[in-house]
Amino acid sequence: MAIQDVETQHRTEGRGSVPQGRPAGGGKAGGLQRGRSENDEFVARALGAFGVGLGLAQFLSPKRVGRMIGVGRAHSASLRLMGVREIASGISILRSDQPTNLLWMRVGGDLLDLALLSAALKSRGTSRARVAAATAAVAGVTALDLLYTGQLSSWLERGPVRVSKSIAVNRTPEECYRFWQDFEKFPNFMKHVKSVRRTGNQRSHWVMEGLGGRIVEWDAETTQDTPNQAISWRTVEGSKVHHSCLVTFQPAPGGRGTIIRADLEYDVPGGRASSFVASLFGREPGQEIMRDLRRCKQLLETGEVATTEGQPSGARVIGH
Amino acid sequence: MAIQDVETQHRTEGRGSVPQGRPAGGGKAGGLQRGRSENDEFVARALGAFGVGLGLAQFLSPKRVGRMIGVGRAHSASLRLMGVREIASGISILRSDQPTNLLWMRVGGDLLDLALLSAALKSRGTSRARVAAATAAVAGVTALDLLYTGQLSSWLERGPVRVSKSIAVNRTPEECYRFWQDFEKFPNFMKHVKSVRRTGNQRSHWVMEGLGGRIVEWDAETTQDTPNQAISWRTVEGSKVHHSCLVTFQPAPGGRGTIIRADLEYDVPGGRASSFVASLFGREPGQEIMRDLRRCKQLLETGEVATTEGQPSGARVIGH
Amino acid sequence: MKAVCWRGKHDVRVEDVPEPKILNPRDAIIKVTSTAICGSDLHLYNGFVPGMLPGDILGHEFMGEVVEVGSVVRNLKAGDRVVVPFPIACGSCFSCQRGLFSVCENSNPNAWMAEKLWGHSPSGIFGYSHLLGGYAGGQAEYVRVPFADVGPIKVDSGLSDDKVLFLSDIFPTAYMAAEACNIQRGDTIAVWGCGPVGLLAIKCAFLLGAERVIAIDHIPERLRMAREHCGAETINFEEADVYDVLMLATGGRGPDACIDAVGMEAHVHGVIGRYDRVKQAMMLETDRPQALRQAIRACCNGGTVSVPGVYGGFIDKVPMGSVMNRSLTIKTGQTHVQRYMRPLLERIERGDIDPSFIITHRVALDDAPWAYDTFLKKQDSCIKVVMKTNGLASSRQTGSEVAPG
Amino acid sequence: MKAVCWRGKHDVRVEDVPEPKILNPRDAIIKVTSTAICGSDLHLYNGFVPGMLPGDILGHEFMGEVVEVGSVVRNLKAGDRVVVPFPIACGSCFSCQRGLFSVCENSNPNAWMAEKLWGHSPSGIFGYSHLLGGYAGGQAEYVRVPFADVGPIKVDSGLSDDKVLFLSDIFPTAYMAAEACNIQRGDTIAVWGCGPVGLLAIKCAFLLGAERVIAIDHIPERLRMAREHCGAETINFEEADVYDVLMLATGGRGPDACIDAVGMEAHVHGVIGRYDRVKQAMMLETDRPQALRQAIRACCNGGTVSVPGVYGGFIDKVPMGSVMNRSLTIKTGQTHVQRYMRPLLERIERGDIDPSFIITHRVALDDAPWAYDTFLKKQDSCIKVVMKTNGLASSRQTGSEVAPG
Repeated sequence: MAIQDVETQHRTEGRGSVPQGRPAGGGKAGGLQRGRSENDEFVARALGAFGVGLGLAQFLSPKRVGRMIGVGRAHSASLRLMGVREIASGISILRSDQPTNLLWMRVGGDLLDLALLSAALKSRGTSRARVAAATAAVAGVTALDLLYTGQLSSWLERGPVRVSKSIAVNRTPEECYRFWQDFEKFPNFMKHVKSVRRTGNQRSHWVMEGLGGRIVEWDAETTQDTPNQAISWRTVEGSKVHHSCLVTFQPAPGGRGTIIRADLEYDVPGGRASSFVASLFGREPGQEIMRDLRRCKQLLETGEVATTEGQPSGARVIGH
Repeated sequence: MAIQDVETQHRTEGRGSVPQGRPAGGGKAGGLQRGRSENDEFVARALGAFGVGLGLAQFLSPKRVGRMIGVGRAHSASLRLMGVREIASGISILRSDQPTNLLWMRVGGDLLDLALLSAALKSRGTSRARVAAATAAVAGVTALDLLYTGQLSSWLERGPVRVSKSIAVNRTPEECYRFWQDFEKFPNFMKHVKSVRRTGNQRSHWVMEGLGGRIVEWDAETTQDTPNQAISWRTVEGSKVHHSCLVTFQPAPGGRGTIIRADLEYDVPGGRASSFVASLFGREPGQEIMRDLRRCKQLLETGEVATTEGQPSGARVIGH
Repeated sequence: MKAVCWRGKHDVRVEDVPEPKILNPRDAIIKVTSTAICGSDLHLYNGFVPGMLPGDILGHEFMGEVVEVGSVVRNLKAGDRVVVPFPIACGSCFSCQRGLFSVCENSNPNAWMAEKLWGHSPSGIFGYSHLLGGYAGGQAEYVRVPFADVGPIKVDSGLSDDKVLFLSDIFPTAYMAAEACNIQRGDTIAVWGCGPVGLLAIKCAFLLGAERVIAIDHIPERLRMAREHCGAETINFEEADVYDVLMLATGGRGPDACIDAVGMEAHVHGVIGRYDRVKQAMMLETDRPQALRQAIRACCNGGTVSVPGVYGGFIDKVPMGSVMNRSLTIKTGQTHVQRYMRPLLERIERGDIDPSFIITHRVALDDAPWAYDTFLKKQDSCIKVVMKTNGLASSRQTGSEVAPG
Repeated sequence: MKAVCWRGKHDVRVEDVPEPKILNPRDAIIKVTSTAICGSDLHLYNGFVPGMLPGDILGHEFMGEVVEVGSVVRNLKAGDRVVVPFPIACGSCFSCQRGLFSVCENSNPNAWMAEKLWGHSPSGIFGYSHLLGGYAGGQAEYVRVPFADVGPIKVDSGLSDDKVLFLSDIFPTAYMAAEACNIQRGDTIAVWGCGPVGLLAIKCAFLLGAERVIAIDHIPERLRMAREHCGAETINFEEADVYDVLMLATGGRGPDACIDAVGMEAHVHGVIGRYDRVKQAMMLETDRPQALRQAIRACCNGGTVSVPGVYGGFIDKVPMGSVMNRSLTIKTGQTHVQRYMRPLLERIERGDIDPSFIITHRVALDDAPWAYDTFLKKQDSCIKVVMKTNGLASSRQTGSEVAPG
């Protein structure tokens, strides 16, 4: 997509529908017209089964589940209670002809969302509880999303994933553009990118740490470099991973700096459902991009990345 | 109580505990130290019994109850459901050793309060529904009081009732005093007072319409008349009814007019519990005084009493 | 005379009732020429507002000609053409003197009821339940207007009814909602709901200097009108995640202010819609506040959530943690119409704005039952219905196509 | 060094932890001299705040001496005596430049968590859960202060720690809460909660011109302090109906503005207290908002409800109908402390106010577990605990009798 299109879309259509996500290949996002019910049905039954399983586990072995999600032993009774509810609602969802309805009622029933969250909140922690507690918290807050949006369906789409994120930065488009021109400094704010090396005029070599510490490498080529407006690149043919990224710099209204927007399109091995799972474990790409953009903003606005790594704390164990 | 005391209390103790209610006989209100639990217990059991009765009526004859409280026939099913709940909670309250707790939980259970109110809200009305709907609304909003205060106990006290109400009026103390000096015009804003006639220097003869149109008459004597500050009177010895009333006029801070305050002390035949019942039917004295004060404010500020009496409406019947 | 009477949920009828009389010295009687159905009338129609009685005459957006005045009314005389503000206000109490006309302390004869429910009583309102005075409303051939020396504004005969009618309610309502946003240069304003108030709020936000306005609804023709006649960008909440789209559009800052022009009967699909409907039906919660929840969550840190949408009772799952930790301000209120009538009339006279663009239907008073039903169901592309007391045959005439905004 | 660590609900311990190091160029290391326990620390102690981990160092009200600064910090040098504001703010983002320091866009490294819960992230806060950055707090011998070139304010050695310590949080918090009330001549302000913030809010309301302040609590010694040291009238909510008394005192108008200095753990007897506790325990509602409900209901038509009390999640049965129909404004936020430190320091220097009157206990850092427990249970007439890092033996010393206000 040429920057002229971006301009067109932002300026001319700016007074139209808010662009929902700019597919890198151009054209209108077609996903909005998809049938919703089939996906919902699938998700419903899957969550129904999950609910039964989780409920059984909670009911039969509340202490272990408690340890697993980091809420300690004190909550056994309430976990057991929640287990009964999970089983009951899980079974109704599985048996029902219209599980979606029941799913909504269950999810909306005040319970799953706030319960998970609160459980994590009240966590006394365990010796190995840090990740577990975080996981539970994320699961909780992901469920919280439902409280606001009621949308699950998009997780089940097929095809390449498109993610668009933007951040407002209190700097001029020129300053932002200059920051992004320097590929080799991307690791300063892209958490999982270990290094980027220019290997030619339009080429760069990337090394990233994937889930579980696995190292992924690829080559990318710059596909656009319009000073102060846009930069884009994509993986070259034959790479093990496939993605493309367009970064644009648009003045925010009222002299409030620049809106930096990243449009990423990528293939996920395992399809989108796996990115739902990833999101539960905190590695959902949209979230990752947002965190990278935020670090970029911190560097541009404050000259440093906010951190607490290296600060003191008491021992991270319970009953110390 | 002399006006000097009022001044003392308002001015000197003004920076102290907010006066809770000024007993006409002077001295501190002792009621605040009363034991709460006994009264609560009594109210609890009384309401428990009431609940059982109401529940039975709702369950056995939802349509009649529906007509009675003005919610029409459409709500029979939900009334029957509410009936079951009423019976259940009524019985638990009656059988329990500590009915107060159950009462609180029952009342607080989201149900009675909003249910009654909502029922009235959704009323389609009936041909005789006006008063009934108002009654239901009052019952509902009286229950709503609980939502805010959690206090039932004061209804069960014995002895003369003291009521204090005040209203801020956008007029000077002088104007307000002059308005109240003219006893014979009291019927202009005291809804149930039919006439007041001066019968001597400090004496007046009052005619009031009581509940059900019963005419009550008495003589009163002026006990205080301090220009621009206070007026008080009380029924003379040997009257059929007994009460005294002190009206004071205090400048509101910031040049915002005058706070007119009425302190009424009266005997209720049947004790205070009957005033709880009266309040359910919209004739609770505190409420009546407040409405009278509001009409007084309207006359002072706007020269007329806001009304809709005499305006057109469609027929007050359902299914017309 | 003819009057639109409430008979019960989803039941309004045009009935023959007595003509109104002067009851107080500051009253006037108005012969109604135009009278609109307001979005908040649908809350009555749906039975969500307490204190309605069968036979109540509806209507709080109306204008007409003075036919009689009370003994002390000096500013009006028979023959004057006036628009009447929906809140009834005395002009002399502390609230009125501070310009807070919709919380006039003297105009609600049933103040004690409102006080029980809300702690204090607002002003009386025409045709809006006995909680708010039980005043007979203006969807009738004649109406009694209390405090006629304070409220009604005289209008020049050169302006059509359609242009000035909405000074009675929704234009000032939209304006006050936008004003509450304290709009600064460069601000982005999001508006939930593209009904008449929402559409006018978009216009007002631009009048007050907004850089961008983003409008949210799910009815395609309303979204189209928001885009084409009001200049907003739009989000269809059935097709996209409102929060995500707003964040993308604002670089994660969120709208500087959010306007909830939906209120207590938010229309929501999915989990939370059912949650609120179930609770509402079970009488555990009285209002469905989903637009408000979304507006709070999306609003920029330190921003304002302005609520012209009507709420009546209690709402659940309010994200107060979000409000508190992010320094939000919530501003709301029934509109203090009297405060805005003159300056907004001047804006109409100057041609800054012509609020009549929202009218989709002009019908006879006799068509009220059909009009309520059509408006409720958003059928026939219905956005705003104006009823005429004469000059229009009862023929369910739909209005001209939308005038260019 | 010694530090007060959170281990779990009702479990804090003084532990030996490594000393903090400079991690970023704009950091400074402060040797803490005085550090207080804040009412909001009790929310952590009670396990109501999400995102705590065992071992977290608590404390966000502290002051001390600079011992080291990062490479770009020019305004401070070793030996300077400073008070540190509790919100961590960069000074250069859009929010900071508008003076909204507590919603700084850059200081929370865990912004994504807060964003999930609240829609957007506020600033980082010392010692206040990983949701707000997970920064090690100041109940320790040393503390790392990020953005030291923006937040800390230097204070003259002539002023005792006790006099200036509360510039870090509760004095500006009380002041901002009173400022939000937009106090006019003749106004009556009601304050729910006579803890440290409530007591200071009474003082600030008078400083800003309130005619009367009415304070509401149930702990006799706090009510006494509100009367005797702050000049408020008082209501004990266990002995009287708060609404009725307020109406009687104000001629039915209600307070012109209400301050909820209680927040999410309102202590209520009776029906609603149980209602909220049960729902909170069942995880159906996260916060108990009874003070807020009362404040909304009592507040004058057109008035402001100012909320310095902390809320974290969702609240139920919010009387939105009362807020909407009566034109109330709700203002809230974590305090933008940086905005208030200098003018309030000047007020202290001029002698307008001495916030140290609220201190009831001065103890050694080692006494933290006892102090938290005592503060929570309001035992020993405890209102405010200040912990000293040296010069005080660990002897659970209670402070001097309250100084004349």
